[in-house]
Amino acid sequence: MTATSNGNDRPLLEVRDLRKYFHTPQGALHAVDGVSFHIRRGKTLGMVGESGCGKSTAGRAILRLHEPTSGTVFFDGVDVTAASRTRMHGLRSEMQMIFQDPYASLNPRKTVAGIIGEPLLIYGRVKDTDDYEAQVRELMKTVGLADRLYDAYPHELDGGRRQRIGVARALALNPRFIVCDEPVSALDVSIQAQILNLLGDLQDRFGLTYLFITHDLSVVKHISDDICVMYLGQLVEKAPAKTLFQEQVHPYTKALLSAIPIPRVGARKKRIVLQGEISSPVNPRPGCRFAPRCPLARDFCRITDPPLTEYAPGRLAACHRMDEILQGKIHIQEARG
Amino acid sequence: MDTILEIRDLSVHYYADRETVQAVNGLNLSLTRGATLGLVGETGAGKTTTALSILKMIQEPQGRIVSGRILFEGRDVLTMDRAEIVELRGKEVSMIFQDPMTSLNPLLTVGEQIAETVRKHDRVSKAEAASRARAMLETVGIPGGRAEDYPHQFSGGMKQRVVIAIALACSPKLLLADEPTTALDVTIQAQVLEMMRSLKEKFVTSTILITHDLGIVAEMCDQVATMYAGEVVEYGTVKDVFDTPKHPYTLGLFESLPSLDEDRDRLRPITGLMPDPTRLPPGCPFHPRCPRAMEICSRLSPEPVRLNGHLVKCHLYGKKEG
Amino acid sequence: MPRYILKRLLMLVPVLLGVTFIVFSLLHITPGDPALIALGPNATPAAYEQMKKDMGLDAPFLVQYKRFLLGYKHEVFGYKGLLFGDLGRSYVTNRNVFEMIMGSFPNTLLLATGALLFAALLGVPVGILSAIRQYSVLDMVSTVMALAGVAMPVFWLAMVLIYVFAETLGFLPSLADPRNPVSMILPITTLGLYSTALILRMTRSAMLEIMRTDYVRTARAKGMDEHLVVRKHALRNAMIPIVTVIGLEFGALLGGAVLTEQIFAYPGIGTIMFKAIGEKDTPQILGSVCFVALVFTVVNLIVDILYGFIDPRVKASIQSSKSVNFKVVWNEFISRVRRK
Amino acid sequence: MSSSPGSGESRFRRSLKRYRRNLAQFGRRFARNKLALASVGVIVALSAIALMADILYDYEFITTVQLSNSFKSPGTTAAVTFRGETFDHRYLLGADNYGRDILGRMIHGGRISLIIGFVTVAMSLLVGGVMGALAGYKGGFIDTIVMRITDIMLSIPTILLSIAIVAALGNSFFNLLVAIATSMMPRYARIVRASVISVKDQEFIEAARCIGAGDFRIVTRHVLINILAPVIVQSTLNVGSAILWAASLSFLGLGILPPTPEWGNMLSEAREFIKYAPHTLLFPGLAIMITVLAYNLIGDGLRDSLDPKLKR
Repeated sequence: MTATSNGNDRPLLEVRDLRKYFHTPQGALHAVDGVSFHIRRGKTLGMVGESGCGKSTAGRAILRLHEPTSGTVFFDGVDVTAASRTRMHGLRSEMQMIFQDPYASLNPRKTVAGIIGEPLLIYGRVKDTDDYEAQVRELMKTVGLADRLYDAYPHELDGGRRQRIGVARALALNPRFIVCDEPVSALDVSIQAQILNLLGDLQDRFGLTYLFITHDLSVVKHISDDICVMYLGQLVEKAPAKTLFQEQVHPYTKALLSAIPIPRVGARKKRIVLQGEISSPVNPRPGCRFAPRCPLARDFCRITDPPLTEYAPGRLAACHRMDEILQGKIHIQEARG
Repeated sequence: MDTILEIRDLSVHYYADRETVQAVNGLNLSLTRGATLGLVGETGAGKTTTALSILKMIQEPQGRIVSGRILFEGRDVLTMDRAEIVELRGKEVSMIFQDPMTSLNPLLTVGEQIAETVRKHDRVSKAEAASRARAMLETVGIPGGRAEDYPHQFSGGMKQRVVIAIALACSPKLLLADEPTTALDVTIQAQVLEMMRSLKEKFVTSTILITHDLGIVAEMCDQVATMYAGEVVEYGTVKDVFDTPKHPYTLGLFESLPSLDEDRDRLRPITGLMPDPTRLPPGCPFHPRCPRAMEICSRLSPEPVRLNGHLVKCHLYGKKEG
Repeated sequence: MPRYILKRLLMLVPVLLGVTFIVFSLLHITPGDPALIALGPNATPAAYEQMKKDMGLDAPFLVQYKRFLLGYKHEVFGYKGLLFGDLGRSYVTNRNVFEMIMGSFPNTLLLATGALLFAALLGVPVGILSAIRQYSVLDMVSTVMALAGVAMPVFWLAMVLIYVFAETLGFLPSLADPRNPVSMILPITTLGLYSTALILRMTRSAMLEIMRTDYVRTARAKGMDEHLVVRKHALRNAMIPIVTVIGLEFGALLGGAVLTEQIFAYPGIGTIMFKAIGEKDTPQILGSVCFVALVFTVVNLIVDILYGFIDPRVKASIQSSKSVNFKVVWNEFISRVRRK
Repeated sequence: MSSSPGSGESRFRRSLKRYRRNLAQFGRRFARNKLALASVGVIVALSAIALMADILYDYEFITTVQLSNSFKSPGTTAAVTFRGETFDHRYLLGADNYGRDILGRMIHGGRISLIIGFVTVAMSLLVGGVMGALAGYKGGFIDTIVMRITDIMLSIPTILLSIAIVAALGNSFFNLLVAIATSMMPRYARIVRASVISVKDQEFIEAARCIGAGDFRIVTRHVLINILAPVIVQSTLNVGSAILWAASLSFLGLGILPPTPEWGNMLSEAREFIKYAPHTLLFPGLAIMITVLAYNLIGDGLRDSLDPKLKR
């Protein structure tokens, strides 16, 4: 049950019941297990969750870097999952990705210009070498890389500059949609802020649409218009960024948000400390994935999957006890000792 | 007030590729008994090196403590001989390392790894040490029966609990926790922080908590020291420093953080990059990035100034107290 | 664990089949005619044809291979086949090949074991010492010696040793005899030196790497005495790669003994094989090579199984060993392939 | 990449500058390793001498028997008869059992060793490298097949395999090359496969796929360029091994046979005369050792200086 697009305001990206299973010796690993959402044009959807929740896999499945097991992805009305090889090649230029690790995501044997210019060459977007150089320099200027770094190698640069190279490479083909996979989590705070500002500026300038994947809740709040929360391969809650931070429906979201340490004296609030750890996504048992750790779980939570339901415009959650929570009948026990 | 640890003018250098990395440069720090001090700063600020120096664990010849004194309960750690230092480590001063995945010996059971500390320092029988190890596991929230398990059978959060159990096994007087939760997920981090808080009274009196997360400092610490390029640039109670940060670098750190309670369209990050630790700029190491840098900053290294309750190493406040 | 061992044993089957097939094919294309060799120079054409038939050499290649595996019925040349532990008779001596191998293999085993002990007892301690005293005089000297040891041709080393100790000083015999321990000193040293160098370097680098790990740092931070840190934490972990190298070296020594046995006129399997190659004694060559390959793979298998006992993680990773650690492969490489 | 001539001059100069900078960086790191540097000197000198072998010593002269001069000690001068002329010849490193000049034979033998080293490495790199790259990049069935083949080849002790191959194909220079290259091939297959796999799983390969790069481009522009370092290192080490191997085989009377001079067969001939003429034994052996040692040291030096990531 997804929020469907309404008429002329068609979302740029729409994901329906996306699944990606990996085969492991222990059984099928349900990395992404029936995820549906859409992203509005020129907006940012933040996707948060803890390690192993499948958020990175979801981003890669959308771009078909991992072939999805099932489900469909519509990019501006075009079914990406069914696209032929040639069609996909065309679509790639419109959908790009920025990677997490600024060290591993750049070929150490290529120069800055070589990395940024490669997509231009692959898509034949350059007339001649002068044009190539001009375009690369323009891209470097756009992301704030000094001109003299044209011939530098990635290993000569720090993490922040490397990440700018990754951004420039993603921008080279003038895409409309970019998956940002934890682009700032490997960076120090002062550099992180520089990159976040850059991403914001680029969005304003080129009208980009982002899927912003991260585990850092303050970052996701800063950059996103909408936020969806993932737990063990499934979406548990989706809402506009501001609303979500004011009010959470799903117990997991509540616990997650209460766990963030706030850098202000006396800000320490009541905290929900979840028991146990995230369970294995290999051959998951039926029922709500969060039930084993959920303080509110009842027997029926362990039997059937809760559907993702829209309880208010643009606000969705997947919890069997949503109604009771919304009516204020039940609360999660906050902070022990 | 009783000072448990005092570091005076500590400098540590590493030598690589014919270059000298100035990891810590004339660092001064003191810790009140019973307090928790947060040591914050970005990658390469020298936080871990400082902690390792307190245990005299800088590996020679790659690194060397060039100068300074580290007084733990009045005794200089750096002049201690081998036997004394080994007695100090684990018994009076313990350390928790950042990465729980690699801090445990893969070939020994976790029980064994806790028990060997106990046996070494408290000279008890093997059986006694094993039962204390089991009790220690229970204390950090792991069933005692799992003492026979090997590290690879535990998840990241559980491993960090084991590491904490090892560190606290002999009730040290000072705990050095080097980014103890950085490798963990938020909800697991919450569990571990909660546990550390509750164990603090029971086992240790004083803690140095190294982190880059200002939120953790606000929650866990009484005092805070901001480090930049191997120096403490600002030092004071958490309340003073967080409410009225004085040093432009500390200020910049706060401005860089996306905030959860207010909406900002743009962040105001510190411009530029960390200085190359092999070629630190003259004067104040922060001056090339400082929005309020003055002429003097590039010439003279500032002296620490006491400003209503906290110490700041910045020329902006130099004249006020002469 | 038993299931894993069984699985590994089953995996040996295709490997050994492959080995026999390769060697069999090689011998098949080798010029020279066993029938002619067996008959001697004065054979008549009729006798030659008959001999060829008797030896089964007139059959097609694959049939011959099948006979080698499953046996061949003939009143003189018949045998039960490799799968039944019968490798046939030598064309030259007409003796049972398996018995010949069993007669010489213990000698090679003695030589290889001696060489391995020499290498391990010298290489491991010196490797550990040079790791914990990195850049010391001992470290420098042992590194140079190891480098020279790997670069020296075995046969040359053997001859130099013979010249110095047998010819000039005259207190060690230049021929080796398995019944005379003193005569074994030179061949064991010769054969063992290359392995010593390899084990030494491997031990040193493994120790250095492990001394830098976080858990060794943790052990130090706990206040463990340095000798305990080295013995209990570092060495035990370093033993994993060291044991691998030692195991692989043992297999390699068995095969690599050919040159050493030649020079010291030692009655081992290498001598037999080399002689058989010269005489084109197909059953003898096939049997010996297969036998050595079998021992080699079994020793490697034993090492792999030993892992499970040393390292608790192995059991967990036995099932999912898909990701390849470059370093491990590299090390395996250096040790696995002998440069002799 | 095709490119039309634009302001080609400056661009060419810049890329030249870039290569020079890389080379200089690599050179600086390599030069820090004094042993490796010295080894390069040794190899260059040996190669130069080998190239000039015919100028230094007439091939016929060093293969002509001068029985009267058998076992002349190093440095002695003696009368020789060659092409009908009789003249005095100085045996710098002495003479062997047939009175032939040892230094001359070593120089000509060195040329053969050098050729063996490079040709076998090239052959095994070509075959093994392609096999390994395919196995590593494609994985699955191809990988299994290639790995089983290498398993099988590695279970036969290498020296035995080479002996068997030379015996099977017959004694000739070319067959010696084939034997050594074949025995070395599984090493390459493995090392290339391992390197390809370690590179393949990195994020920048995913990034390349994301910008629309096809398999061919990924393999040639992203994978191969990154496995060059370990392959170069391995190849350097293998040149040494191949020389050692060839000497061992020749020593056993397989491969290169006298009177063609080769270090291994020189030692084989010297073997019987250890007692009377140790110099016939000493010099060829030293030559092998020094050459192999030099290649090994260069390999070690390259390993430390080729990897730009180590600089981090």
